[in-house]
Order: sequence, then structure tokens, then C-alpha cells
Amino acid sequence: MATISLNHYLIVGAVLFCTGLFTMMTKRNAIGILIGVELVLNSVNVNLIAFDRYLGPNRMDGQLMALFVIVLAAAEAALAVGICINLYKNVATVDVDRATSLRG
Amino acid sequence: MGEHFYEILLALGVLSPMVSFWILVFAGPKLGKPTAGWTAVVLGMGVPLALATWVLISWWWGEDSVSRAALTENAFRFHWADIGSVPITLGVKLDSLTVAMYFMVTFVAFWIFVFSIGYMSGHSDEVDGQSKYSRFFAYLSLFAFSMLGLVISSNLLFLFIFWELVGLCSYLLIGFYFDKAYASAAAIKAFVTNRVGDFGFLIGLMLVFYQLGTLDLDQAAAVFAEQAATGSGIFSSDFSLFGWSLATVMGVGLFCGAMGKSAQFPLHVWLPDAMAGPTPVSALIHAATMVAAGVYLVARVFRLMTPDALMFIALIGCLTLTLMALVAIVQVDIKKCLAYSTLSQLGYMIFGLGCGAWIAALFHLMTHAFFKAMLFLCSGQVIEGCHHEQDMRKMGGLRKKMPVTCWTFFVGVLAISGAGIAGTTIGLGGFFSKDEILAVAYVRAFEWDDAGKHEVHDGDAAHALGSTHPVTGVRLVSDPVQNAHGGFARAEARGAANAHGEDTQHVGHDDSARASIFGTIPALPKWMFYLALFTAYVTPFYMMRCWWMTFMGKPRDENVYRHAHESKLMYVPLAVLAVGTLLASYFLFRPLIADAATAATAAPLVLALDGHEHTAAIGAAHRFLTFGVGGAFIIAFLAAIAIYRRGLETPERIRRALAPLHLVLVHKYFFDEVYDVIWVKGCLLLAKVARFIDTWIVDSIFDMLAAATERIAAFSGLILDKHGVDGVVNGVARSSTDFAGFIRRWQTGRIRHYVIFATGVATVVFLWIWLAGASNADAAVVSAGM
Amino acid sequence: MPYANDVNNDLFLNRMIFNAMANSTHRTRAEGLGLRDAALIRCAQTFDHSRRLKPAAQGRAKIFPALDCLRWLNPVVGLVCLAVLVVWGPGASSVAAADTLASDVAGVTQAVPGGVLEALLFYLVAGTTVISSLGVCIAKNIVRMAVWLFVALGSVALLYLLLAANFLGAIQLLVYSGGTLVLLIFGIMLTSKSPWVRFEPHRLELLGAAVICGALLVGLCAALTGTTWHGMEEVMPGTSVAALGRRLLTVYLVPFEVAGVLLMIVMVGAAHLARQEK
Amino acid sequence: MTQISVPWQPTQPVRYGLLSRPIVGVAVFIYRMAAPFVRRFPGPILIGAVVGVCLIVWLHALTYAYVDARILGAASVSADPAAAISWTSPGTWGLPPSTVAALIESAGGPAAAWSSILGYLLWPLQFSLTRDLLGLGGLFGLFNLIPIYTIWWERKVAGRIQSRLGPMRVGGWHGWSQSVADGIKLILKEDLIPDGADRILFRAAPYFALVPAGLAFLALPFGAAYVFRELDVALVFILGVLGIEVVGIIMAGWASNNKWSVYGAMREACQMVSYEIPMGMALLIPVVSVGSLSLSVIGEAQSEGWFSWLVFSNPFTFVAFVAYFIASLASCKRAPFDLPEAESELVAGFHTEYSGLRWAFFFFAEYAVMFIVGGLASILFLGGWNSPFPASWGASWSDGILMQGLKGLVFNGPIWFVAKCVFFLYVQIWLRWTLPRIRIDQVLYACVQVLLPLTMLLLLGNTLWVWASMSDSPAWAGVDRIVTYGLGLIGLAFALMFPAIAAYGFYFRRRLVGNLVQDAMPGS
Repeated sequence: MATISLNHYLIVGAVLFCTGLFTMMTKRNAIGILIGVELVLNSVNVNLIAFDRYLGPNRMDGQLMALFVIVLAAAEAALAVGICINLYKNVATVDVDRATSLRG
Repeated sequence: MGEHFYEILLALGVLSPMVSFWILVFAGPKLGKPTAGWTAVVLGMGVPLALATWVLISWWWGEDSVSRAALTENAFRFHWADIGSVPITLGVKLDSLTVAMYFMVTFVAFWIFVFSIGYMSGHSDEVDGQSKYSRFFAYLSLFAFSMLGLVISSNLLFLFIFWELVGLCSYLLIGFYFDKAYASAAAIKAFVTNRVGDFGFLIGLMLVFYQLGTLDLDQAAAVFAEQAATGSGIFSSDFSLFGWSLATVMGVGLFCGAMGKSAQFPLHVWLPDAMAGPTPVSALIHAATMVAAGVYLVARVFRLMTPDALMFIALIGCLTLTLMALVAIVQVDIKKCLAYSTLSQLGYMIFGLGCGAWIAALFHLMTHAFFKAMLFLCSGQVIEGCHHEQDMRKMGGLRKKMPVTCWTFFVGVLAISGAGIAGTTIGLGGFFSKDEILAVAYVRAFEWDDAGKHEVHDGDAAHALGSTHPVTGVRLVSDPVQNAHGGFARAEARGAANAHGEDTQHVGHDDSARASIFGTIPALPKWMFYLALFTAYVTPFYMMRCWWMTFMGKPRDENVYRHAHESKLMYVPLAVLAVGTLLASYFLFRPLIADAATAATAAPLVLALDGHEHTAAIGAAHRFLTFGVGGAFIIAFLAAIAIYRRGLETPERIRRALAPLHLVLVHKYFFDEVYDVIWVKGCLLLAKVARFIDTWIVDSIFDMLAAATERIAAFSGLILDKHGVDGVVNGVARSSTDFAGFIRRWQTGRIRHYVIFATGVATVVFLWIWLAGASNADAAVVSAGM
Repeated sequence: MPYANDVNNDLFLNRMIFNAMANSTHRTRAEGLGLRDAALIRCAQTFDHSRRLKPAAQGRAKIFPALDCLRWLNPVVGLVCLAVLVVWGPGASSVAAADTLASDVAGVTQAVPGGVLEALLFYLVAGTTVISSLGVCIAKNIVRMAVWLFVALGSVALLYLLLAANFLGAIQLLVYSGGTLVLLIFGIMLTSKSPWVRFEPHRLELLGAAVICGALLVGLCAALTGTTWHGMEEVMPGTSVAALGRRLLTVYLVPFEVAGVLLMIVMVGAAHLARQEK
Repeated sequence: MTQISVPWQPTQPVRYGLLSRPIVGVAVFIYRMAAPFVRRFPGPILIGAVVGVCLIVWLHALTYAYVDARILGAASVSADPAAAISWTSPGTWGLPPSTVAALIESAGGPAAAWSSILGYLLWPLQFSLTRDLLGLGGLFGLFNLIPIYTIWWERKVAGRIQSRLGPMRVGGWHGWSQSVADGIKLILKEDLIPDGADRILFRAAPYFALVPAGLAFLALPFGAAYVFRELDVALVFILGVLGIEVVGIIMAGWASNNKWSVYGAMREACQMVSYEIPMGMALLIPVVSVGSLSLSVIGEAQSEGWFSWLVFSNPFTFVAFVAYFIASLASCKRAPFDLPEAESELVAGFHTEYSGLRWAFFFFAEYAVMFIVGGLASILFLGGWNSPFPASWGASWSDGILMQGLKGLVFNGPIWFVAKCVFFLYVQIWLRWTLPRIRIDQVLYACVQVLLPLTMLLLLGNTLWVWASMSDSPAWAGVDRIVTYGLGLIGLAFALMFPAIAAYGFYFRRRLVGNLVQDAMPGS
């Protein structure tokens, strides 16, 4: 236990992934779902950097991948928050269950 | 000087107009009327001009020919990207031609920018309540950026990009008065016509890319020469089109771009219409710089041309120069007249390149830029002064109202007519450049023995001399001119030619291999030379006609005459350009171009011509022609004055006498009409035919099918459907409704349910695979794949 | 001592105003206060936006009264933990010396050279990460969720530092915690009608989600521990920013440019979404 | 002092934090003991304190350098396997004190008893843990001192600008302990939480604001060797932690459940997120010039005196410095960008509902951030810890020990750095009491439409400039040199303007300020 191995980080990543999924599954607030997505993305990043560190040091591919993920996450969050605000403008709530105007 | 000093300065000079463009785009309307213009003058052209002057001085007087060659050789190339295995490099093509062209463009453009401030200040140019003043200068700045970028591009890809950018600027500026229908139509015409040429250019570009494997000008030339020597690559193909090899097709394709941009014979129709733009634009873009870009392009890719391609180029140039010069005789619109003269002169340049008179053609390009820009500015002054009257028949006698314009115009007329004193070195720009083209054409037509043997011999001699007798740059380039006109000793001519001897030596090694491919360099058909010679007589005629109708004689329209005036700001550029016409071309440009010729024309087709071997044959031809053409302007001037001396009666009589010819010329050989019939009407006809087929054939088939279907449906609906099928269908429908009700409950429309389902399934699959794979020990081992 | 008097006076006044505010509603008349006091109370109410204030200790159920005297330890412990994490975190992995001044002369020991202390740090950080991510999925209030997410992002940044990805850690702080999260909170504030509005999912959904995520977690962990990784046996020093940047602008140039284009598109899209309807 | 009588008794005693009574007790005790001296000799004590701090700093540096170069350096040269110290392998506790003493002796230090004592004294310094703890202590002290004295100074400057005196009483000499007294008061104040507040977030928020400000000090170099953690990404790290400070403020505003607080918080969020971009871009400009994100490297690159400072490197950095300074004002919400706490509109913005120590935490954070942005400005643009003289004039080992100390003080080190930061603090205070506050739309306009394009252009221009300088062209080098010297002279003129104006003001003080100075201003 005293030596931190790759698996330690991967398990942290797995926990982040599962909690993120759980958040996505159980929140009705649109921004709550977004928060879940951010957790999932972070779990991916932890895995990428851990692999980069332990399996391919000095190749930096994992770190750069993680960098791109961060960029994409920021972009995605900006757009998603914009969409949430528009949703709020249109249906006066961010409860995704009440956005049902396309439902048959 | 620093290692990449010149490149940095030239690149900065390109970027400066871009800065000006962005400033004017974003802050232009705020800057207001004169400020926006002066911004463009200072940032858009003043800075590049200063840099160009700096470069020119350091390049020409600060370096000797050896260090210049070294600088050209070691020019900086930025590795920008890769397309497949072909690296795309970005850099500055640094040689004397670039420097000369750059200086010419910035110098001419600077004064035109200054002129534009005066020209545009008088216009009420509001559209939708917004002034277009700053937009005009923004376009001009963008044009300056693109044009300078085109000049310095070392790579065909970037050259093409800037090529399209100048096309865009041309489009924007022709259609500057887009609220007028003719202007926007002219803009579209120019754009579309240019696309036709650019299509060919693209084909050429692709062939260069595919066959030569590089887009860098120098590398492409080297590869081309190597392939020509070994008969491999583009020369090994058994492709043939009109008897042309693939290499010729490539050259012709590249030339197609130049045809569009420089308005050569079949694609020339856009240039006269382009005069719909503001006059400074006509001066800058459609006379001095952009249209010359085609010539510049051909000069740049000269090393990729085969003899066949060059013959094609010469043919096109010859047709253009003759036909357009004839049209110019009958034009009554002052700008159109100048436009046709521009076309004719461009034809001269292209013809010169086709003959192999590389130096002479580019020299003509430079001199022409000066005097044609000045002529257009003069016409702008006249048009502006006469309240936008362009019809020369209503002018006349304006010399009293606008003397400076009159006499600067006259300097331009002299220059374009090639005025000079035969047998001496006294003369104006056209006197040297045009005659030199004719001289080379003469040699190609009359003294060419299809093998070019004498040239090799002279090249050897030059080489032998060159190793012992290096000649400084300044001396050598002024020599051929003096030699031709002043009758210098033959040995000196050799010494001059020798300055380019390194190159002869360079290509001399694979002489025999080259001979196998370029075994026969055809002589020029004699009629081409005769046409060019004939046009040399026509040119002064129509120019004199134009000048005389405008400025001399008696005023023909009282109203126009009364209002005519000169603008003070506007004749400063006129005066400067007039002085430039008198001086710069003679003292500067020819030596510069001759210096560049060494490397730039190292084509497999080593013509024993021009800069390489400006030898006895051409010298003699030149001397001989000097007397043949040198007096042309006097004869033509006298003819024009004789006809137009007494107003319009004499010309009217002649017109009636030659009515059919006049009709052809006035309708510009019916090109627009033919194009209209073939392309526009053809398209419409095709559409009509298609419509007929659609309405009468396709539709009727469908109608018949529909009718038949109706019948069958009536039968089946009444008998089969109601009794037999409905029962089955209803049963199926009922059961599917029940099933759908069951399925529908899972389709909740809620995101998290979907997440739950998807993740649940994924989890199950994951666990399944993992548990199944766990029994197999190897499957669980994941290699990182180092 | 004028200064002590100052303090006392100020304090006294403060306490008086405060008590007036706390007790105003039901005591003003009952205790027969004078006009001056009533005015003071009204003044205090004005400042208070007509809301009752309570002292911190009031109204809180004391579960372990005996332990309550230790509550000042909370921030202290928190700060100490945070300080330990952040102070020794960056030093935990010896950063490549390519870009740094080699300030540590031969012989000076590394702050945390690995081994026990690194493990300790890892467990601290990983524990924070796990707890905060659980906090995210358990919290009912959306703002609490965001705060938990903030903690999770920060601790993930520390994980990066432990993994010798210093640049990534700093970028995580800068972009994620400082940018993306603020954006999320912004969105929350713009869209929540009341801070206490909650949308509760169905119990069955909760159950299903818990079962699936639990199964997935167990499966993942089991699969991870059962896997043999063939990588470097020895962990190398971290990479420098310069090397990272060089690689980004050579090998990864195209993705880099594409990411730039993507950001541009997102900017346009966000501006479009946010524009005022006419 | 008027006494206010209390007509009723509080229903229950006010509860204080457990530590507040002992803290206040200790503070009051210390003050009682020191008061007579402080009363009598305020000036000498203040000057002595400054000199003392300088001496301590210098001694600390000298000791570390001595230990590194003479002891550990010697140990690493010798083949002693004990030199390979490992913290993780228990049993080897570094070089034993006796070895240290021997090394000191062999290095020409004192012999016998003195060296053994020195050996024991210097022994702990070979462990970075010891150094870390010492550094943390120093940073913690600094972190406390900066807000306390900046607040006092702000009040004094405000007073002078408004032709009054500011705090004059507490402590005797120009109210020098006013902030200390305020701090004691704040510790004693009651901890109020509104009824409708989100209690946990309300209580946690001040820490979220305070801790990042403290974290930034960890990577901030005060000198070439005075940096707590040498990070290769120090700049990004500091920007990152400054960026997360805003989260604490949003939490505070939201948790208060008060619309003014929420307004303040949203303004802060808006302002911070937007101004971080131009600020970051302006900071990237010196980064491009130097080619490193490490603040130490950037500082070292400017060691060749006044003209090597990056602000004078080219016109773009010169303008970028101004742009950065404006953006930094916004990012530490100082006037004219102090909208989040605009008292005329929002009562007090995000900290309306806060009182006592939690309230004080926000101010600690704000003033610490002011110091940090000033520090970033001086490192990235104004030479950091370098003096305006070339580094070659500084101390070297060949100098005598006194000369080393003197030169170390004058030519290099944290003194200069702190002086520059203090200068920036002064400018920030000066601006606050001079400029009016601007509206939120103006704030955002200035960021998005002015600063952002400006800094983009500057970044581009600077990059081109740097690229051009890489070509080794002597012509360009000449241009570069001329521009640098020109800008340097402009900067010199600016720098000289300050003492000139101060001298002018001092000379005409009677006419400018009036009777006030005759009684209380120093030098009157």
C-alpha cells in the first residue's frame, strides 16, 4: 500500500466516473446533469495522466490528450450553460422533465 | 546586413497594408473622410514604399552580384505544413525581379493612393446612409497586401492564394459603385472570366504538385530541369493532347491563369468593362499592377515552360496585341481607349515572354506600369474635372484648362509610343522595351535555325570571359541597351552577356540530354513578327488620337469645357509619375531585371536570347529595328494629327468609308455577342430543352403511370383491400398497438432514463465480457504497446 | 488606554444594536422600551432588510454538546490539511530541471521524495476526491453540488501534481476551477428561481442508478486490479512545459488548430445562444 | 467618550470563538508591556524593525547559501556515502552534526567549540523540511503583515488625499497600530449568520477566498533564491489560484441569501472571468519574450539592469504592462473596478451580511491579492527582485562578508522586490482615492472591446518582434537597442517624476495642504 501504483489512480478515476454517471442519472436539474458530465470528463483525465505517467513517461501523449479534454470540456460547458439559460427562458425551469414540447 | 534582413523588411512591408486594412475595416467610418485615406496612404503604402526603397538601395548598391546570388540561394524558407510527403514552405522569393517589382508596385501604388484621396473626396458615395469612403481605402489596402504578397511568394500555393486575393479585390473595387447595375455586372463578369482562367491555373498547379512533387518555385524548376534531362517524370508520360506533352499542358495550364488575370485574347472581355470602377482603381489594378500579375506569373514559372507552351503563349500574346490595338482606334470613351491600349501592351509582354524575351517583357511591364498608371490618373483628372464625362467626342481643347494634365498625358503618350531618337540612347521607356521585344522576335522569326547552335557557342565564350573578367552589376545591365542603341563594341556585348554566364555554365552540362527532348526549338512564324511590328505603328496612332481629341483642337462641348478644372492635390502624383516615367525605367529597372534573369530563366529551353546571350544577332536586329520602329511614332503621330486636326469631320468620313470594318471594331469583334450567344443563350436553350423534356416526356410518363395505378387501385381497393387485406391489417395493427404501448413505456423522453438504460446495458456487457474473459488468463493482460 | 476603550465602546454598541435586532419583534413593546431605543431598533431593522438575524450558536441542535467546544478545530484542521496538500503536492514529484533554476544544490533532500509521504499525500487527495465526488452525487441542492464539484476539481488538480503533470494541474485550476466552474455557478444563479427548489427523482430511478453504478464500480475495480500493466518499471521524472509545448506545436499541431477552430465555433454558438431576442 | 446605557439585559450571553479571548489577552498584554517604549521611541522602533527585517532576510540567505555551497557542496564532493541523504530511509538523518562541524572547520570556519555549536545549529538546515517550515513561518507572517499595514496605509493615504490626517491615535505615532486594534476588535465581534442563509456555505466561503490568496505566495519568488516552491509553471499556478478566489466570493454572496450580496457576487464573477483573459494574455507577453513560465527564470532574465527590464524590451511589452495593470485592478476588484462591493449601490456587496473575523478574511484576501498582482507586475515587467543596476555590480563570494551583505541588500534580493510591490500597492491605493467608480457595462466594455483586442494585438506584435530578434540581424539588433533605450528613458522619466512631484509637494506643503501640516505632518 505504501507504493502508489497505477491502479490506485485508476480506482480514483473509476470512482469519479461512477459518481459522475450516478449524478447524470439522478439529477433533474439540467446543470446538475452537466456537473455529472464534468465529473466523468475528469475521471477520463485522471486516467489519461496516470497512464501517461506510469506506462509511457516522457511521451506526453496522455497529458496532451487531457489538455484537449479540458479544452473541450470548457467549450462544452459554455455551450451547455447557454442552452440551459435558453431552456429557462423558454419553459421557465431547468427541470429537464418539464421540457417536453417535442414529446408525442 | 543580417542574414534574413531583406526577407524581414519585405514581409513587414506586406503586413503593413494588412494592418491598415484591419484598422480601416474596424475603425474606418470613425476615422472620417480625409483621415481614413491618409491612414491607407501612410500605413498601406507609405511604409511599404519606405521599406521597398530601403531594400532597393541596399540590394542594388549595397550588394554585389555574388552576394546577391548568395542571398537568393540562402533565402529563408519556413516549413509550414506537409501535404502528404510534399512540404509546403513559406518564404520570400528574393531576387532582383522581386525587388524591382516590389518597388514598382509600392511606388506607383503610393502615388495612386495619394491621388485617390483627391479623387474620392469629391464623391457623394453614400449607400444606405453610410459613407463608402473608408471602405474604398480598406479595399485598396487589402489589394496592396495581396499584391505585395503575390510578388514575394516563393511558393506556387501562396502565389495562388494571393492571386485569388487580388482577384477578390479587383471584384470588390470594380463593383465599388454596386448600386449601379453596370458596375456590379462588370464586377461579376470580371470575376467569372477570371475563374475560367484560374481553372486552368489550378490544373497546372495540380500537375506541378503531382508530377514535380513540390510547389516551391525553385525546387519545382530544379525538378523540372532534372526530369527534362533524364526524360523521367512529367516527360516520361505518353500523354498527348493536341500533340502536346504533359509538361506542355502544365505550362499552358499555368499560363491560363495569366490569360485570365492579364486579360489575354479569349478572356480579355472583362478588362474594358472593369473600367466601371473608380479611376484610381483602373490605374492601380487594371493597368499597372494586378493585370501585370499574369505577366509576372509567367515570368516566375518561365523555367517550367516547354517550347510548345512558349509557342502557345507567343500566339496568344500576338493575337491580343494586334486585335486590341485595332479596337483602341475606334473607342470614344477615354478610359476604354486606355483600357484597350493596356490590353495591347499586355499582349506585347506576353508575346515577349513567349518569344523568350524575358528581360524585355518584364522591362516593358515596369515601364508600362509607370506610364499607364500616369495615363489613367490623367484620365481620372480629366473625368473628375469634366464632371464625369468620359466621352472624348465632347472634350477637346482642354489643354488650356488643365495644362499639367495635358503635358503629363503627353509624356505618357510619348512613352507608350516608344518615342526616342533612333540610333542614340535618347528615348522614353517604350523605346527600349518594346523594341527589344521586337528584336528578339525578329531573331526568333528570321535568324533561328531550329537548333540554337550559335547560342551554345557564344555561351562558351561568355563563360571563358566571365571567369577572368567579373563585371559589376551596374555596368553589366546597362550595357546591352547601350550596346543596342549606341553601337558598343561587340566584345563588350559579350562581356555583358557574360554576367549571366554562370547560368549558361550551369545548364551546359546536360546539353546533350536536353537536346534529345528539346531537340527542335521551333522558329517563330514570321506573321507574328509582322503583326507585332504593325502594331508598333498602330499604338502611337491611337494614343495620339486619344490625346489630340481630348486636349487639342477646339472645345466641342461648351458645357464640359466651361466646368473643366484641375485639382491641386491630384497633380502631384501625376508630376511624380511623369518624372518616374522619364527616369526610373531607364536607369533602374532594366539592370535589375537583367540581374534576375540569370536564375529565373534557367529553363530547359535555354534560349540563346535576351539576357543570356544578348549577342550579335540580337544586337544587330535591335539596331536594325531601331530604325524600322524608331520612326514609327512620328509617322503615326502625323497620321493621327492629320485625321483629327479639324475636329470630327475627317474621322467621320473615314468611318463611313470603312463602315463594315468600323462595325467589327466597335463591337470588339463581336466577342461579347458571341459569348452571349454561345454561353448565355446556350445555357438558356439547354434549360428550355430540359424543361420541354420534363414537361412533355417525363411528366406524361408519370401521368400514364398514375392513371394506370389509379385503375389498379380502384380494383384492389374495392375488392381485395376491403374484404381481404383490411382484416389482416387491422389485426396486425391492433397487436402492434399493444406491443408499441409496451415499448413506449421505455421511451420516456427523459435523459436520465436513457443514461440509466445505456449504462445498464454497457455495464452488463462489460461484466459479461470481463467475467467470460477472466477465465482466459491471456485476455486479461493488456499491453501498453510501448 | 484609549485604544482599549475604543474597542470596548465599539463592541458594546455593536452588541446592543445586535441584540436589538435579534429581539425586536416581540420585545419592543413588552419590555417598555423608550422612544430612542425603538428608533435604534427600527434603524437596525432597516439595515437588516426586515429579516431576523440570529447569533451563530442559536437555533442549532447540539448533538454532542461536549464536543462542541472543539469546533474551532474545524477550520484549523482543514487549513492544515490543505496546506500540507498544496505545499508538498507540487514538490512530490521531482520536476524536470529543463526549465527551472536548479535551486536545490546537491545534497538537499527533496521535500517528499516518494514512499511513505507520497502515499500519505495520495490517500489524502484521493480521499478528498472520492468524498467530494460522492458529495456531488448525494447533494440535493444544486449550489452545494457545484461547491462539491469545486472541491473535486481542486483535488483532481492535486492528483495531477502528484502525477508530475504540473502544467496540467495548474491548467486544471485555471480553466476548470476558475473558468468552467464559475460559468456553471453563473448558469445556476441565472436559472434558479429559489435557492431551495429541488427536483427529486423517483425512488426507483435512484435505486436503479445506484445498482448500476455500484455494479460498474465493482466491476471496474475488479477488472483493474486483475490486470497486469506492462509499462515502465521505473517512474521517470516529469516532463517540462517546454517539451509539452514543443510537442503540442509539432506532432499535435493539427488537433491544436482544430481545437482552436472548435473554440471559435463555440464562442460564436454561445454568443448566438446568449443574444437578446428581438 | 460617551457612554450609552443599556436599558435591558441580553437574554443570553454572546458567545465568542474559543480562541478569541486568549488572542486578545495576549495582544493586550504585549501592548501593555511595549506601550511605554512605543510611546517614547516610535520612529527608532519602526526604522529598527525595517532594518531588522532586512538583516534577518539577509542572514537567512547567507546562511542557506553557506550551507549549500560550503557544507553540502563539500559533502557531495567527498566520497562520503552519507551524502546521499534519503528522507524515506530511516536511520540516515543526513550528515551528522559532527560532520557538519568538521566541514565548517575545513571550510575555514571557527574551530573547536564554536564549530560544534555551529554544527548543531546548522544541522537542521540540510533538510528541506526544516527550510519549508521556516519558509512557511515567514510567509505566514508576511501574509498577516501585508493586509494589516496596507489597510493602515490606505487609510493614511486616503486621509492625505482628502486633506485630513487619517488614524492618528492608536499606537501613538500616526496610529501605526490602528489595524492591529481593528483586528482585535474583529476577532472579538460576534459571528452573525442570517436566518435564511445557507449556513455551511456561509461559513466556508471566507476560507475559499482566503486560502487561494495565501497559496499564491507559495510560488511567488521574492528573490532568485527566495522562493518557497520553485515551480516550472509558477505563473499559471498563481493565475489559477487567483482565479479560484472568485468561487469563495460567489459562495459568500449566494449563501447570504441577500439580493445585494448576490448582485455583488455576480458582478464579481462576471468581472473576474472576463478580466482574467486580458490579464493572462498580457502576462503571456513577457513569457513569450523570455520563453519560460517559471517566474524565477523570467526574473533572472532581467538581471542586467534598468534597460534589461522586460517592460522596456519593446513597445508591445511597454503597452502590455499598462494593460496588465488595468486588468489586475479589475481582478483584485480595486477602484475603479470595485463594483462587487459598491457601497453606494449594493450596501457592501458580497460581504454585506458578514461580520467579525469572517469579514476580515475577505479583506485579508483582497489586500494579499493586491500584493500578489503587484508582485507579478514587478517580476514580469519591472525586473522582479533585480535592482536597476547590472547584476555584475552585486555581491560575489570574493567580497568581504560585510561587503557581501551591503551589496546583497542594495543590488539584489527581496528588498527590491518588496519595494516594488509596495510601490504598486501605493498606486492602487492612490487610484482608489482618485478615480470614480465606473458602471458594470463600462467595465465589461473596457474588457471585451478594448483590453482584449489590445492584448491580442500586443501578443501578436510581441511575438513578431521576438521572432524578428531571433534572426540575428545586426540592423534589427540596432533597432531593438534604440527602441529599448528609448523606452527605458521614458520609463526613467516616469520614475523620476515621482520623487520630483513628492519634492514639489513637500516644498509647497503649506500652500497645498494648509494649516494641517503645521501641526502634524512629518517634517513640518
